[in-house]
Amino acid sequence: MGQLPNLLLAGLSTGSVYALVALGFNVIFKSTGAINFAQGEWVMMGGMVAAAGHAAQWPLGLAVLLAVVTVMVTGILSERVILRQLARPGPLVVTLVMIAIAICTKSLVMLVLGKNPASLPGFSGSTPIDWGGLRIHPQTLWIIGITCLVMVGAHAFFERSILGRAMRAVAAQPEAAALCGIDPRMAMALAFALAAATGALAGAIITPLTLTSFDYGTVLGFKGFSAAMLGGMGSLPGALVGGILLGSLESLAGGLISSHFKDAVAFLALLLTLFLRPAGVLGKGEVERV
Amino acid sequence: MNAGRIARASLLAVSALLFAPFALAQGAIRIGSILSVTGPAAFLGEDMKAGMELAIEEINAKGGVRGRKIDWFFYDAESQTQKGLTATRRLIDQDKVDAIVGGGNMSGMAIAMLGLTERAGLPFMSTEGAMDIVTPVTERQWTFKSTADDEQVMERLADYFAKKGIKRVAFLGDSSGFGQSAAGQLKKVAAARGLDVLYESFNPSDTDMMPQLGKIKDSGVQAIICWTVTPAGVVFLKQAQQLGLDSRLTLIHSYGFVDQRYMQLAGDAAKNLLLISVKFPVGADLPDTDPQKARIMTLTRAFEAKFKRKPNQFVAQTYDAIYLTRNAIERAGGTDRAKVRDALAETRNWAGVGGVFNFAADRHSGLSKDDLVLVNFRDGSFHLADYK
Amino acid sequence: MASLQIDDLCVDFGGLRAVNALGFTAAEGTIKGVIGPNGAGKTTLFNAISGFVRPSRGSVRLDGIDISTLASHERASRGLSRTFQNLQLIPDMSVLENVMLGSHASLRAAWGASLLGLARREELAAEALALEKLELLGLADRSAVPASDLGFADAKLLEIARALAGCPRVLLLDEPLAGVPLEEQNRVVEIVRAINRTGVTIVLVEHNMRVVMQVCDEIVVMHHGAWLAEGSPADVAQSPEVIAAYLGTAHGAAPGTAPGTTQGTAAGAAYPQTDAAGHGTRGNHA
Amino acid sequence: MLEVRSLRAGYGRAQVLHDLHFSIAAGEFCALIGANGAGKSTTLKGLAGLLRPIGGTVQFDGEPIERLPAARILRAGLALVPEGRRVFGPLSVRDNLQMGAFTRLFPRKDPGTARQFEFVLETFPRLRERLDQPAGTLSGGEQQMLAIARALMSSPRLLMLDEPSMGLAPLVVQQVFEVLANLARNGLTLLVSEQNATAALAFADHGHVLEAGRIVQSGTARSLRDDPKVREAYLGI
Amino acid sequence: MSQAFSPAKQCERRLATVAVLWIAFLAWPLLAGNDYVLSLGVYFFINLLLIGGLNLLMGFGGQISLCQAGFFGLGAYVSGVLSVRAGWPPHAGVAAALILSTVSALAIGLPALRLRGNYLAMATLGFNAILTVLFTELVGLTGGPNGLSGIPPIILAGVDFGSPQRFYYLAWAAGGLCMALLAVFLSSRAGRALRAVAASEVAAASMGINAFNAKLLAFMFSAGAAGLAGALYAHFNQYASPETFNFSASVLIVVMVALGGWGQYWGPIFGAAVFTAVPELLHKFQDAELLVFGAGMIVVLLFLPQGIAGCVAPIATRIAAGMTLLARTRATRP
Repeated sequence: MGQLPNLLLAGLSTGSVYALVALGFNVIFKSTGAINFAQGEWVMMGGMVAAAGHAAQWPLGLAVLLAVVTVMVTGILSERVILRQLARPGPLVVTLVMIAIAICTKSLVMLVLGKNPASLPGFSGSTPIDWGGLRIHPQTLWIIGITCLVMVGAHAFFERSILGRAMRAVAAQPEAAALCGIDPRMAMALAFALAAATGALAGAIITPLTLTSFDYGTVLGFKGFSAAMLGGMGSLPGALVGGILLGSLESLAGGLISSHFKDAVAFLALLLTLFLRPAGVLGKGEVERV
Repeated sequence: MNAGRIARASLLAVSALLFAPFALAQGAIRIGSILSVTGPAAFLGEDMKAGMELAIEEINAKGGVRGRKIDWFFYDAESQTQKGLTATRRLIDQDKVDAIVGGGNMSGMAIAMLGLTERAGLPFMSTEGAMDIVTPVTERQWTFKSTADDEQVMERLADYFAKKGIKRVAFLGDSSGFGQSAAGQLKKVAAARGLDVLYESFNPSDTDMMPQLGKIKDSGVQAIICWTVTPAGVVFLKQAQQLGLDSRLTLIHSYGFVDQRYMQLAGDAAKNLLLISVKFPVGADLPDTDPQKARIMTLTRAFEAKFKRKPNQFVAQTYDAIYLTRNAIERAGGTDRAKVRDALAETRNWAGVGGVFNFAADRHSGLSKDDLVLVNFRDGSFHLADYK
Repeated sequence: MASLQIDDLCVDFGGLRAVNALGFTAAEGTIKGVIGPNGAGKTTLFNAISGFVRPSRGSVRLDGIDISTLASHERASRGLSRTFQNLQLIPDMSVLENVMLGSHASLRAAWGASLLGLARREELAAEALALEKLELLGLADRSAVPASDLGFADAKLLEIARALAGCPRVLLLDEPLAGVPLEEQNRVVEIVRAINRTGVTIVLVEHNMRVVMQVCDEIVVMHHGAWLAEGSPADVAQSPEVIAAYLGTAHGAAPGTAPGTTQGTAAGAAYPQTDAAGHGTRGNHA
Repeated sequence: MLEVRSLRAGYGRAQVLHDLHFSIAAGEFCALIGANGAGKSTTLKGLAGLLRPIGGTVQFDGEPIERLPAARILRAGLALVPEGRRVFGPLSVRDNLQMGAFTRLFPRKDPGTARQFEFVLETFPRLRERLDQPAGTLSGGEQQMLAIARALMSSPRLLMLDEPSMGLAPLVVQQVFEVLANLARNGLTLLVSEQNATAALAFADHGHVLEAGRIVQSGTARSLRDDPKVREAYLGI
Repeated sequence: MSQAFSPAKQCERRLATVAVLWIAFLAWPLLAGNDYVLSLGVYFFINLLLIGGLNLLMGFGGQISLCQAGFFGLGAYVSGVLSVRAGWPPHAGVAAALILSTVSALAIGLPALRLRGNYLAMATLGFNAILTVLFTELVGLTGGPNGLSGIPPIILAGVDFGSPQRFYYLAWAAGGLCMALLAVFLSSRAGRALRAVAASEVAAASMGINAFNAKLLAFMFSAGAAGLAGALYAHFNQYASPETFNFSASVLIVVMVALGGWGQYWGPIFGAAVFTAVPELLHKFQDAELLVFGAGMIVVLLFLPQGIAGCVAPIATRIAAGMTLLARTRATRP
């Protein structure tokens, strides 16, 4: 049982990343009602671009910034150039188009940045910090810290800023929002930019620990979606709770039951949660849905 | 009624495309290859493809085999067994190749493919690792492989442990065919050599090995053997370092992990790492008496000239495979499948770049533990750590 | 033929009581009108009768049998059909199939049987019945087009045809005239009467008072979810409470002081009007 | 101020409005009355830019606006309080009001907004008490007040309201119309669509009767109120 | 257009077309020339089962399932494991696969179909994930990541269906049966009910339709079709490996339903044709294959919202009308 703190810490750090991915799912779900299957690819792309930037001798901070900006532009372009062409952008069609965009994104990253796995150095080295017998990789702290910051920032954005509140207004009453002069397309573009940027950030901060490669996106997207559903689709705190719950479940199942079946255990728990509480742990059902 | 007609027409159009006439070199030898150059296994596939390309170019430049050039049919299996199987059918039935070299750089895929090649009676030179590809030989009449057997690898490791007085080790293998096969062999070897082994495993896509490493840490082993070809092996190194295991225990990676890129990704987490490998990556460090040294250096120069980068042992693996096949065809005096198969089985003492190959009717895997060395990674390249 | 009896029905949404202890009876073979101002709870009442919302109290009886615990599809199979104020057609299905849907409950073929195509005779009968209903409503020549191709008025008729195909004993019509052009309204009224003549009990919610007064045998007036008055059209129209409630505080009531909300503006804060060019504001408080 | 000429509009294949003609003078309190489905909401949505008309023209102060997006129409000074209030439930009352001034707050802050904010709170004192409450928790009447206040935040010159009486108790309806009448008295031009003809005609100056997508009758509120045909059609008496 | 319309007649027309088509498909082994091209025909029918089954659930029933590949794998492994490990005759394994996949759909559907939209997608996705883990980790049964090899070919009534030439007819029959069942089902009371549920559960309930039953039936049918496809796949390849049946495969099948034509009867034919042929056709793009595929998918989704069937079907109808007219004028000519 001595490894329990280690397992929980590992769960917390993977869970934080799941939470960031889930945040992206939630933002796009709120503005389109669709499941954004490209979210995982954006995470992967964030890691890959940051690594490429670092490999090209950019300072680490700049490389991460480059990744966030590049992926954000990709997100905005996906919305502007492709999604806007849809005659009737229902949730299902948007979901399907996002699958296609995910395929293209993955393929483009492979063609441009290559098939090799890539890595980044830890943001503050990789000398473990010793905390009463608990050896912590400093990147773990970065991950948890940045996730907290992003979550608080997102909360502040949606609660305080004009644009954030406008996005919530569009989600709550699209027609009334249009009557207030809020362009729903602006809100949509903003949602894609936000989701892509948080995705890229998630990719950049996890890369020092796990590496990244052009085919890492699918699994991350899959886990992030699960976390979003577990916490309650469309709920901001839900993303955090869902992500950390899923990360810890995986880690504990891996450590205490079997690393072979950890995914199965995690998903079984997820299914049970869904059946018992269909709206997710923190979901409020239809109250704040579009 | 007519929707159907169009469906039919489009199917016919598809078949027409598939039948597009191929420019067949008259009398050329037809060799088919399947590797994964996209998808998760693409990391190895690119190098393996390059090794084949180089070998075939060399052979054709020297006038081919008995005057017949090699016509090469390459398909990307995209790391998907289904794609590999379709490509195999295509090679057998449509391209009508004389031999297949390369099984998708995934052991599982090679095993799936050999069901078809065995039925078709087609020589298949696998470039994948798992022993199950060539055992039992009674069910693998037409299948050979150009890689070392895990049995030999484990024997070699056991020799090393004996030399260093290591008795208790942990084996941390990925759950793919590569890791499972090694675990199976280690069990046999360990029983015979009195090694005490703790077995743990992980999924190739895992990004966290803390649970396994935690258990290993508490178990008091002297060495950890990690068996994977995926980047998860880097995560293993980093997390082992995080737990301080790298300075206390002997960490060993498999021959599948001998890759500069992985070493660079691992950074200083790999500074105490040993890898069991064929001799190819440390060609320059070999004593001049080694029969392979000259060949390794030649290939390295040729590869660097063509691809502008350093070759690794995956290049060697497929380069040898093509040459083994070529030699067999030459000795068989043509492409008669049974004769080629027999000629392959009669390969003796042929020094390739990956080792000295000895096949036999009851042994379709050519390398032995003498072809294996332990290497480490220092100053940007691999160096010999333990020779014989 | 059947009667519909509502007793002490309450429906709550959160803290809001949308239907409040309502009770009335639609006698066999009659047309009962339900009227009331916008938001009086008429549609909620229909939803409660047909089982789409769960009442917090009270009962719905069909021929004396309490059906208030049944799921909506089970109520439909017992002969309680309805139409919807905002159409609920299946847009990409043909008009004919939409009507055939209506007879779903009266078909008996099991799922497996229909999967294997063993219910052909029944299918053909359902088809014939559907065509018959379409003819009754004058839509037979459009049976092949998708329902989404119909104009609003025709779509309303299609809903009625679909409800009829279930051979209902009680039919709930939710604003069958809303959106129907004037020149077609008489046709709808005639159809409603014709349906009633075949013995179907009808409960009708409608805003068009002229029509309600014409066709209904009896009218129940709802106000704020509660029963306000009931009786023959003539009685209801004369009732002073009805006039007062239904027509808003009667037109005699002068716009006097209202407590609470508007006190602050009694003096009339001037509206800070922007000028035509849209720059700045002009004036503020009085 | 507003000139509607041969306006045609609808949803998909269903045309709802057929050649609508009417006009509103500055400072007028105008009621658009008609039964459910007559096309009142469609008219207002068409004017506010939520629905692109199939044909016809709409001129606001002489400028054509029928092709403009909703935000541009709002900036031009024409605001709509939608049917069913449509307040932003999860947002606080204050945020709802700020969203009403979105076109002035974003991208740059407009100093007039603060004054407008004071003005609407003065007009609807109840809202001041509930500024930090989520709008979804307000009562129906309060929500209607909020919806009107929100629309006023953009300082419109013509305010349109779609069925403001819907689902409200008569007393509250009365209050709503009193506020509207007050606004009108202070110079705001108003267009109100109503099924509740009595209430609307009690306060409005002018009225247009809409039936099946056409204006069938127009006149002063008094003349319509006393018109037996209107009484029969809408009051059933 | 105003001629009398009859679902029963529509069903007959579809059945007749399927019959003609399937007779034409008999010519494939003659046209194919070699076993490889012939095997593409086999995959076409297997894909048809997968896509046709899912189209019923998603296209007509409006329920998103991300578990089609999971049921596909369940069928493959049930039949494969029973014949490899337990020595069952393959045809019994196929029957068991069909039954077990249907029953597991029932077990999953009972709780999951009470959820709507994305929640159903999530629940099915979770089930697929669990199945993938089981396929990979139950090494003793499934052979783990190396896959299950040595699955025997189907032998029915003494006929060995091991070769593609023979197996083709099995797959051909299964595909035809699936299309015929779908034709009959869609024109039946139950099929109408399902379509109504997709459009409006409220309307459906007011017609006396038990929406839950309708969805459950469609879910079981789609899983059964996938299970059958899986069993056929396993015995044809004599091999099964877990990555064929993962979440990405499920997503791809959903995409093929949409490309073929969402809720279009003929959609799965096109979807399966695309699914089978596209990898072969894009082969020459090598590394850019995925990009071309993704871009093609975007184009189809943007410009053919009804899928390929929705674009082809009207043309086909017009051609049919023209041909009938031509035939008539010819017939009336002296």
